[in-house]
Amino acid sequence: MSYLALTDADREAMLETIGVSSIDELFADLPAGVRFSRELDLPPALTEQELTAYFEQLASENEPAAAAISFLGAGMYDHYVPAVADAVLQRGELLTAYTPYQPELSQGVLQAIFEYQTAICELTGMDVSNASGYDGTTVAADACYIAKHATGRGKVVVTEATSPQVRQVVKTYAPGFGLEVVEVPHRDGATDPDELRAAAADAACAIFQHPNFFGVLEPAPELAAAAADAEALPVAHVDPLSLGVLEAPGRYGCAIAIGEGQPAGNHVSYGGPHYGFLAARAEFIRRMPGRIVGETTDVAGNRGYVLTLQTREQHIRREKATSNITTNQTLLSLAGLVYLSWLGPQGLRDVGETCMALAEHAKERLGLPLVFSDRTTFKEFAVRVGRPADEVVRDALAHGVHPGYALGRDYPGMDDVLLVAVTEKRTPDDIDRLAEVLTG
Amino acid sequence: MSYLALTDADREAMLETIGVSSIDELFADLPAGVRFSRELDLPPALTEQELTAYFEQLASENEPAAAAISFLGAGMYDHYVPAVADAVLQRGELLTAYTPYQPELSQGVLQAIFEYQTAICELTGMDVSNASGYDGTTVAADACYIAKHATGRGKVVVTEATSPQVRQVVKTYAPGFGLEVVEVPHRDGATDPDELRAAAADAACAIFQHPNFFGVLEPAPELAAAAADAEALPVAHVDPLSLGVLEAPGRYGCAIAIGEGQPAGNHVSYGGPHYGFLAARAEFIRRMPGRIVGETTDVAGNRGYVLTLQTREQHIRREKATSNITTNQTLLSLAGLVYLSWLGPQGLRDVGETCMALAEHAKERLGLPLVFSDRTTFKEFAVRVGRPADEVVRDALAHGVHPGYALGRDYPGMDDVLLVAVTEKRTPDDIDRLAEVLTG
Amino acid sequence: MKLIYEKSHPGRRAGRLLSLGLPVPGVPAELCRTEPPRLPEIAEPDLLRHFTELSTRNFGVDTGFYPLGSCTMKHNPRVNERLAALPGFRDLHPLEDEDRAQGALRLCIELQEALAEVTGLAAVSLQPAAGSQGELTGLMLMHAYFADRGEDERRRKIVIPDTAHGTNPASVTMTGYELTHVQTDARGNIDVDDLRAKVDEETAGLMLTNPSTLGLFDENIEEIERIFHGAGALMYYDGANLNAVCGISRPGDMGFDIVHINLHKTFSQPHGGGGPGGGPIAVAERLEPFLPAPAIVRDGERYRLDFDRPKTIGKVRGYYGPFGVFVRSYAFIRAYGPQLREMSEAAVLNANYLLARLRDAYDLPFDRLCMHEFVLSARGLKREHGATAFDVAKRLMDYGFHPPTVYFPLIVPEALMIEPTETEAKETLDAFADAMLAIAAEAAERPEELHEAPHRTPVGRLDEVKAAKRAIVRYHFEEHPDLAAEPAAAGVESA
Amino acid sequence: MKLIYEKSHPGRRAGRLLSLGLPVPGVPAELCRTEPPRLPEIAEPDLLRHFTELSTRNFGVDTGFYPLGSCTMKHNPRVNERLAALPGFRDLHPLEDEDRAQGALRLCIELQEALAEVTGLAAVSLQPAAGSQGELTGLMLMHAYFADRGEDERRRKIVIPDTAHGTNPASVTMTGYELTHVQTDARGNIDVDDLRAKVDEETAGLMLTNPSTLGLFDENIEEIERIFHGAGALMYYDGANLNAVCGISRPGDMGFDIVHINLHKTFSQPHGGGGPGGGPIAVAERLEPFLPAPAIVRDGERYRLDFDRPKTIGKVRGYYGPFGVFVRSYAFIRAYGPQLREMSEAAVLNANYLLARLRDAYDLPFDRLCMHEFVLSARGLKREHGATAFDVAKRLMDYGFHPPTVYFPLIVPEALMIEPTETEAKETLDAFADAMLAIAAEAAERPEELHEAPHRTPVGRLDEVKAAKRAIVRYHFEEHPDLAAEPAAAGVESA
Ligand SMILES: Cc1ncc(COP(=O)(O)O)c(C=O)c1O
Ligand SMILES: Cc1ncc(COP(=O)(O)O)c(C=O)c1O
Repeated sequence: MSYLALTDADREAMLETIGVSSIDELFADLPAGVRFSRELDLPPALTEQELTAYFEQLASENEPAAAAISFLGAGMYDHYVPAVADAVLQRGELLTAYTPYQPELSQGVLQAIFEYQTAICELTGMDVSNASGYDGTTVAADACYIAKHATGRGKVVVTEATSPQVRQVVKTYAPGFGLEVVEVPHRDGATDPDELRAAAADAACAIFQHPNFFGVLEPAPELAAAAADAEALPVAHVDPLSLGVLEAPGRYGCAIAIGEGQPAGNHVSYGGPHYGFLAARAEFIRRMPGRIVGETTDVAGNRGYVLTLQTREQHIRREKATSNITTNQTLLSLAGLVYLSWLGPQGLRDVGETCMALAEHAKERLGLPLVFSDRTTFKEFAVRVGRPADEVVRDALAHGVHPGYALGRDYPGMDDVLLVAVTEKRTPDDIDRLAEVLTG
Repeated sequence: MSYLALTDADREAMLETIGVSSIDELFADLPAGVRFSRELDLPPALTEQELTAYFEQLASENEPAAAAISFLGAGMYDHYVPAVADAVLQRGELLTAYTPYQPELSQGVLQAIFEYQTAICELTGMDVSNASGYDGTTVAADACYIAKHATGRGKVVVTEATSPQVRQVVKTYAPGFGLEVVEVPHRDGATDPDELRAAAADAACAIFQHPNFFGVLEPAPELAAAAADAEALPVAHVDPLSLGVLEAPGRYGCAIAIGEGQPAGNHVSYGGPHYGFLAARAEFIRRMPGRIVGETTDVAGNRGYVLTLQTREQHIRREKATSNITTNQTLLSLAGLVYLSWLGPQGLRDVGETCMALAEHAKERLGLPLVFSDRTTFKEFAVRVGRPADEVVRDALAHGVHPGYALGRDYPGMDDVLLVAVTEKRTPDDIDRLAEVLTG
Repeated sequence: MKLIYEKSHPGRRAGRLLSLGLPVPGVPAELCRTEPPRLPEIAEPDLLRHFTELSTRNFGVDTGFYPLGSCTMKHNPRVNERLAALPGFRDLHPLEDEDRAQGALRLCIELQEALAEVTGLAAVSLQPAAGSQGELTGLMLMHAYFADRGEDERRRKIVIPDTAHGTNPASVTMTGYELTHVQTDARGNIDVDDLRAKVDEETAGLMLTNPSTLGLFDENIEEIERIFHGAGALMYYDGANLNAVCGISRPGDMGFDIVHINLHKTFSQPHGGGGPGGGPIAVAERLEPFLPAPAIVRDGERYRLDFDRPKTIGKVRGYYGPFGVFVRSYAFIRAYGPQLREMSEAAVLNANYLLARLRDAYDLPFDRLCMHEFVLSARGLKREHGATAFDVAKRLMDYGFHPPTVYFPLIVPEALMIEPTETEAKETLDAFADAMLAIAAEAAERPEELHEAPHRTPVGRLDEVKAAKRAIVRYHFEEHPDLAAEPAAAGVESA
Repeated sequence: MKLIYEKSHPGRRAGRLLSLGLPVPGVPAELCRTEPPRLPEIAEPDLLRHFTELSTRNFGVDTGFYPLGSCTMKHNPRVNERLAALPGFRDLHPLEDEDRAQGALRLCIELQEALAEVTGLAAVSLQPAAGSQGELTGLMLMHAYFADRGEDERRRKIVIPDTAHGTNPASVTMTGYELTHVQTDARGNIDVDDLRAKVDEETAGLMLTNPSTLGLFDENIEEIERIFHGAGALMYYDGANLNAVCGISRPGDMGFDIVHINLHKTFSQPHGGGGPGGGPIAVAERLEPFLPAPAIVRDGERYRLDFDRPKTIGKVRGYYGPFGVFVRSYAFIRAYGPQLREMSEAAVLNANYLLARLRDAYDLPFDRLCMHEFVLSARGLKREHGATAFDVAKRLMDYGFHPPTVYFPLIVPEALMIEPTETEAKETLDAFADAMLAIAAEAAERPEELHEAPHRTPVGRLDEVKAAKRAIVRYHFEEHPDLAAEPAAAGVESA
């Protein structure tokens, strides 16, 4: 195999040093009953050239975003990823390093994570961020675990207008945490603070997505206040690209801010890998799950960075750890850092405003009935298409346009509703084309 | 502009330090008559996202090799380029460095060139190689310039079976060198040593391609001997990928070996950039054009590498230099080094044998009349298609196959001849498909 | 070096957007951003230099030998990066119509089938994002399985050996189970007598790494299987060490019911300085109905997502798992094919060779042949010269090597856990062995060399106690403290 | 570090080929390879590490400030790399049917048009591979043009100023012309009186870099134009310094008939450690018929190659030029559009700022505002402290900067030719200026610091004389000499 370096001569010499006469002898400790006697039933080994041909074949059996003008979002978005982000991720010293357990050889990754944590704190208005969670769904479960231990309460509240992916994952984790999950229905596309307040009574936390799954701006400050009234931790699930335009959750009373990092610097990649971010107020720092990088100095007084507060973690605290996570999504969060640094504060605002402007333009251009007509939306909106939305999708695809997501898949009674996402990569021409296909 | 760092504040401060009040003042030395008063008539600036969209559009208006099963070669070949070669070329420290004038900061590039020179010497059986020439055509002109000064003669010989691209470039350069160019016709696809000997009388050098443009193996040792008899320098133009199978030119009396490096590690890229290699016997070392890296030691006795024998070069020798070249093709020759190291001696042989075997298989499978039926060929061969070959190409393309090169473009009387190239990337299935399209 | 925020200048930027001149809709005042986030303001040239410089201050497998035990730091083929970046994979939306994602679904299914074959189990879910999440998922499956049989109330206990990785007990707690600890015997196997006494009808299952974190294959595995299955309990295989046994011994054949696979270890997904990873789980037939939804299934010539899974535990992660990781790991598997066995054989050969070269200079807690990794102890060096495993690790950096894992597993004092992987050449192993021997000698002659190590790294030994005490976990701009001005903390805590 | 050949082990390899089991045809014995080439035998993991380590021993623009005069070492945007790698460009065969290469041909034509606009000339050929080849091509055009007018026999002389880059005279010789040298006046312009005396009916043309290699714009350019065109001669513009004047002054408007453009300088093709480059030439109407064939032309909506060029000088390079370079440079041009002027303004501002900060510490041969670069002299340092330009250059490395170009142009003793380019930030310029000032101070206080520099590089000052004397230009395997065992040579020759 081309990935192996040992020659027959090497093998001979090594076996001799070890003092055995064959490689089989090295496996002497394996009971006969558990030895695998036949050859693995796998397709024959491929050369790099064959590998390339086969995978190019598989890739060609998919229709990437570019294959159609795509307005599909619903949680994963076709935002522009700058070349510099991809280039940085291919630097071997970063790409092929493990978690930075040995700080003196890992200052590059450690400083990058510290810079990432700073960026997330700045975006969310929080005091502390971890080095990343798996994705935008599992960080919601993480938030519940923090809240459970912080409040000792046995229930969590999630708004129905929060991404179905997120709600499903929370429900999967909750029993193990000893938590019950309560959903608060949306009213005309947004959440009613009073309903949330009522539901949040003796809840550990209340999670709401903002902008929510329908693209609608929630009355976020009121929702946070309502949760706080019930002494449940207010948790906002936010789109990082909205935070140049929308207020930082930390500024309207949230205890924890979480979100899916993909829109900021990651390719959609059929759903992963991406990064989930999780930031909180200082009081929760010792309950944070996962890696956290802290600043310190070396023996000579030089500034340096290390993994810190490790007594929270599984490798020290074991069954009392704040989480079991070890491997996280550092490389993807690095892409996030590069992307956010590439944009800067003004660029972040520009992206948000461009998406909003294009989405608003699309609403008008389409002229289809808006499902939540008197709500403000960010980059996504729901329209009625007068017949089953999945049929509309299929027909539009035949014309080279992916018009969006059929909401009926997650929300009963919305079979005729299409969720249309408009990123800065869509042009007014694209929108005209969408209008032709949907209405023309 | 996103590539510029200066802010307005920076500009102010800098102008003040300079002691001028505006940027215009910096151009005070320009006579009014030569100032450009209007705005450049160029399309408006594009953002990176727009740039990507526009160039993807342009790229989509081409049909790359993969768009058809391609048997097109004739000088540029669709060989497999390993991922590791592309990855190494994207290392910023190598990609964005200039010619290594300052060796202490350039050991990476210098050692790589030294390793490349060694690989070229090993392939060709020569004593010295330069750091690269522009491509496989200009190195032929370089060889003529060496030969002219080495022999003082006023004429060069090139075989007609040498690539038309190479011959054209030699003819363009020759007058400036004070050289006349004589071509030796091919006989049934190969060159007659006696004809070459006769033509080479008082010639500075005799250049022959082997395998030649028709893919045919020349009687290389005899051609070299014939040139030597006439005291003309024998110059072989070789395919690097043939040298695992075919003898090294240095072993059969050539004074100089040259070639196009593209097949070894470069993508076809519509004809460039690639690297031309040029290697010679030791006696010509001080006549070599271009950069040469040599080994030395530093003040502490550590091994190191530097640009050497610079007294040959234009920046020192000026009008007496052995060449005017400065910028060469280092990055592409680095790809060559990575590729050859990736293959190793056995891999190089395997590539050559695989191409030969597939080409032979294709001859049989096609069953079309071979133009040079009793010649041995390497990876390319000429067949008669019974009607204008360019029509055959057009028709085959309609069936998703590019069957080869219409030789009539360069050789009168060969309008019905197709030059078919078979690399290791073509499969027996591809060949069956070619057969169907051409004969079925 | 400076933080990117310290290089920031108002008004600079790299990325720009086209201004379309379309009206920007108003946002209700109470929702508007009041103060912009202080993201870096930097032009592209300096942006690129910043991250390039950061990379030069980091050590990866591309840099050199990285024998970090339990992490399987093997070569990451660049072709896998090229393949994962193909637009057909990279730009495919997870909610894309199934008919338009057949290649991706097919890749997932072929990977599932390959993992089922390698583990010797019936069904696979690719959803878990990493090994730790595989563990959570596996334990959730145990709940679901026993709930389905009405035994979940009763079976509250999970047995874990004292050699287990910290994620195991943490996962147990996070899924609401209780821990039962079992000891290790004199040969490094699970103490079977201790085990018998602790497994009963309240036991839900076992979590075991085999070969263990000691790098030893448990010789009693068949007896262990009888004990657990005899008690109606399930067996979970922590696949972190699968690199030792591909094609040689299969967890399913050992009797395990649930296995997680760390794609970023055995199957070469680059670890990226901390992730991404992939933690697919393979399970026995009887657990298949409970796997996360959606399942990815074959349907004749077609491939589709099956959401109709009445008994599923639900979703553990968004969509179908880290697809880009699947591309790389499946490419890696296809490059070996049935010769995956050669991969594991080379990994075990390399480990035993290093062990043979080092066994006399360091303490060997369990004197056996090892599998793909082994654990030494610096106990002797510490007792005689005051040189700890931590010192040895730091000193290795001066020799140009990444240190092994230290102080794990916990049952071995001053542990040095060494995993060379299969992709290292003999001369690399020899150079490392020579360094380890030289360091052992230095410990005797000039131990301060070790205490003060490393000497040739971008920064010296770092004060981890100060970091934890001050908890400066973000840049504070104008208010950022100057830690250099503050006294060093109590002394350096071990990693 | 070791050479890759020193890491080679018989039997190792990285790349493998599928064996198809097809018969391999025999090769006539006298043509068969007798001994295999001793290429490296190395597995992929060590192959990748070798080249990664090499890269860490090299300095690029990505590493830091690179003010190498005359080379325009500006930021190389990564998006250009991404675009050049698009399969539609990267895998397109140059002999592909024109209808199947319309995007590539269109790109070439749009680039030609952009270059024509920037240079103010009528027609462009993209064929030359670099500036030097652009020069050859330009001089061949002069021959063809005059031959066409029956003047080629007579017009044998090319005028070149003493500030010219070495390629200029070398190109003159290689095209069979004779050299006429002209001097520089007290302000750094061409000495017009000297020029008048030397230009006559035997003069074929002038080769001039403007701004000159002194970084000065020739104030007499209009008079120069009258002299040459008055004598019926042609004017060639060496475009190496075009970065100074884009959108500000056009060679065509200055009267030049032929211009080469270094795409790897002004238009940001990464220099790759020595290449590739691109050296398109732009010419006036009257020279268009002689341009290399094929021409790339618009034909209504279609783009094609025009081989029917009866007066062409022929081909100077294979196919149509270095296409991949065109992709990068055209992308760079489109990123600026008409704001290319801002690029040149920033380049000139940066240079003048540095000049202002350094003029008191070093000698300034011509006291004028500079354009995009400037030339200082270490004459004073040498006279007073024995510190040469070479010493200053080596010492700069210890401060983390790439040195400027030294000992060029030849008319300035101890020349330091400094070109910051437009992409550097003010604080970078300040840091460099501080270093230059510190070094000037060191020269006075402890000159040995400079003589012994560099101190912080992978290798120390290298013995270039030994390299030239021994001429070890390849690895010799078993017979490779040990140069360390040999005495140092006469002393270090200056670069
Ligand atoms: C033995 C063992 N178990 C579990 C894990 C957790 O796996 P992951 O890091 O993929 O979550 C690891 C690796 O950290 C490990 O070494
Ligand atoms: C002034 C000048 N002229 C000509 C050249 C030659 O250009 P190239 O290196 O592209 O051949 C250079 C660069 O080396 C130069 O600086």
